[in-house]
Amino acid sequence: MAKITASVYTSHVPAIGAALDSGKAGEPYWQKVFSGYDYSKKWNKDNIPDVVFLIYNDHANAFSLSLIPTFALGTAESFPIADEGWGARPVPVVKGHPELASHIAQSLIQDDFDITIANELPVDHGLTVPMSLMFGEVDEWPCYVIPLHVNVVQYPVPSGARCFAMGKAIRRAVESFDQDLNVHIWGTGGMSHQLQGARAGLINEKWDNDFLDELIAEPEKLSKKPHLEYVEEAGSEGIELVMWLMARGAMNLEKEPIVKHRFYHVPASNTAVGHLILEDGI
Amino acid sequence: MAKITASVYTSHVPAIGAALDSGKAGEPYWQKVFSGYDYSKKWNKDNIPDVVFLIYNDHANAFSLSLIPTFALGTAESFPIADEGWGARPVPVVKGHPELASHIAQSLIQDDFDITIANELPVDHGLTVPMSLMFGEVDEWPCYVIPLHVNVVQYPVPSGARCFAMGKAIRRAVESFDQDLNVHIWGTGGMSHQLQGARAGLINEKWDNDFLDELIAEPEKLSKKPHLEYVEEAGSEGIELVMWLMARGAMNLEKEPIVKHRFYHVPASNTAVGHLILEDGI
Amino acid sequence: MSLDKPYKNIPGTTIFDAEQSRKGYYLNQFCMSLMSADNRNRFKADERAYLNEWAMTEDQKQAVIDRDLNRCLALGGNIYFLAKIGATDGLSFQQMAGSMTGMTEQEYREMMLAGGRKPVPKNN
Amino acid sequence: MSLDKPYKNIPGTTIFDAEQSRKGYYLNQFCMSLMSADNRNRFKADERAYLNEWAMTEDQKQAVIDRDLNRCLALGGNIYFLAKIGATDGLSFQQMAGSMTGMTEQEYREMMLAGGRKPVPKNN
Ligand SMILES: [Fe+3]
Ligand SMILES: [Fe+3]
Repeated sequence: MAKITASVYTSHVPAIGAALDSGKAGEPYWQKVFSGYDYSKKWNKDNIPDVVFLIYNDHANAFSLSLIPTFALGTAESFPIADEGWGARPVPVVKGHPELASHIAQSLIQDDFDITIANELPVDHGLTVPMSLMFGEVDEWPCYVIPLHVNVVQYPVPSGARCFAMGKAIRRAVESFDQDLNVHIWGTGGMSHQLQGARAGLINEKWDNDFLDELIAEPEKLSKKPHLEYVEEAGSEGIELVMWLMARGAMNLEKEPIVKHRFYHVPASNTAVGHLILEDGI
Repeated sequence: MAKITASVYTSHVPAIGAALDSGKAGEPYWQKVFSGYDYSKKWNKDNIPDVVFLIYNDHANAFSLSLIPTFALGTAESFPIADEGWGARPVPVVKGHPELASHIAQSLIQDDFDITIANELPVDHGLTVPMSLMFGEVDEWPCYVIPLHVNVVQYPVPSGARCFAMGKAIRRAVESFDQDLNVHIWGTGGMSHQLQGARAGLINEKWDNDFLDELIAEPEKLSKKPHLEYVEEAGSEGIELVMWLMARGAMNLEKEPIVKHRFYHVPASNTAVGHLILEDGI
Repeated sequence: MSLDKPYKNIPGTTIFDAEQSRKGYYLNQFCMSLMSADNRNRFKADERAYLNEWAMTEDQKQAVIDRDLNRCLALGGNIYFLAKIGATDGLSFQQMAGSMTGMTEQEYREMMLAGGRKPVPKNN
Repeated sequence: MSLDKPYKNIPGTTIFDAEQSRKGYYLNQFCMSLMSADNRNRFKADERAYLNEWAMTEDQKQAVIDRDLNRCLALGGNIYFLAKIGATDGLSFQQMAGSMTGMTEQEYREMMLAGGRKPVPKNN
């Protein structure tokens, strides 16, 4: 039986990818960001999953306005790296797990989640930056990845409660797969940031840290937070945090999770960087 | 306030379009099919809607296997006629209602239906054949159309119960739109047919007519019919009938509907043709 | 993989699920390419050469060349995609469907006129 | 149209909803076209000529030429799409975001280093 054993949460700021790819990772500005992931790389070495179920959002790279899926699950063999306008990031191609992905897709649709199945999905910084942060600079990614894109670009985006419920459904789906696989689930995006308008640069450190506290201790309650609060308090792009609720919903909700790591830092470019590693409580 | 006042159900056999477009509509074989829609054309003249919300499925024309949305709602100004391989049908371009469509999309997503929004959507026989049957050969369609594509090509397809629930949500959405619009909702596809394998040509007249009876009288119960029964009894393509449940769910479920018209005929090409017009009970 | 797939046991019927879809991915995407007149012409001019442009298995290519739709279905083809081959050949959907049943075109047409293939009663 | 849109009242913030999306459709699809190097070069060679290929309003075209991102937002642009213009110009996301705030690049950078723009307390 496949099992979800841990969840990872992290911002996916594009400038982090740019810093890595242009050799600026050693600069003090960026060192402060990367230092928060030193533990994570070690933890990964000791806990390497077979598959990462990676929740992120595309940023107008795979999806334009022609077609806007609320949830798009990648069931392909592999996912190319998108050229976002600055050239494709020089990272390895992402290898999928079509069997498990299709199984999860089937289970989700039968569970009344109306997902879109994606067999051609170039992945952008939303997916590759978390991988670089967690695995470092590698010639090949150490595991398979199942990407799930969530629309957080055009309103309305799915609610926190919907994402949380879908997380639970993902757990059920994984547990009904009959191969022994260790699966980690990652929620990415956030924390507070606003990239547009006169209010660009908004950072709400208190709100972010309250969010982290509640995500750990009271996720069900947190999932009911209305969109408007995210936007008002955490900036227009802070809404990405609903994706963290999906990963949290896929954990064992009967037990308190084990907090293996917590990190918060301002700034990376326009954004507050938050990061958590939770293992299922035993 | 916008209102759904009537629902229409009809098969959408491609050969019907081909017969019309190649001038064969007068042949006795096809006359038997078209005769079932004489009343419907008259009824339409007296009840012309402002907007038709048209539920259909694309047949590998707008959507390949690259991206498979479970539900795709068209919010564009207009929808071109697809070339399905035989050339595009010579019918007018379909005009959308972006304002109402976007309103419905917003409402559905906030109601936990994870739809895909489609702004570029070439429409195939699944949509245009019902329009030709209901409106005849015209230079311009007499109303706006909001297309909703349902995946019934790759399993799993959404359940009857999910489609029925979405119908209810569509009614709520329409009723919260603040322009006075008369909206009809059409469910298309079916009835029994199988286009593939040694069992191609399957027709189950009794099952079809029981379906029509139950759709009128006990739709909630009918919505619980499992997929497997559709496939076993009504053929692998009979599964399209789940789309009829969506239209039925959008009717007033407090009152018995008024059956304005009912028609059943075998064959049109490989398929049993079924057709119903229901008005909301008063 | 482990969710129930009871639809696997319906005689004369292949359900196009994720497993079939994966198997037939390039076969179906090849079919989809026939929606453009240019591609239809290139395919007709040299079927083998055109098929070789696609990451299809040899079995799939041969089944297309043989117009063996039942074999195409078994190899992951979906009927709505395969219909593009029929469209390229100028066949109707009825001719295509009939070709999978082992009946002649005339026999199939007559069966449909007489009310179609009768369902097998459930409890026997 | 009639569902509540309370997010319309957040200062300095434009929420990209269906209404904005409709308004900015071609503006955003134009931006998307800049993901190909060919198109970037054609745009750079003659911005006006390239923009004239798109069904954009004159206001939208002018806002692009002026690199007035706030105006682009008001006219239906979405920031992730507009970022492709910045990429074409060789700007970072921080430079683009800063350009909308009325601050200099240096001021904005320093504000971020000092912890970012402080939220306005809710009850005052
Ligand atoms: Fe993001
Ligand atoms: Fe159909």
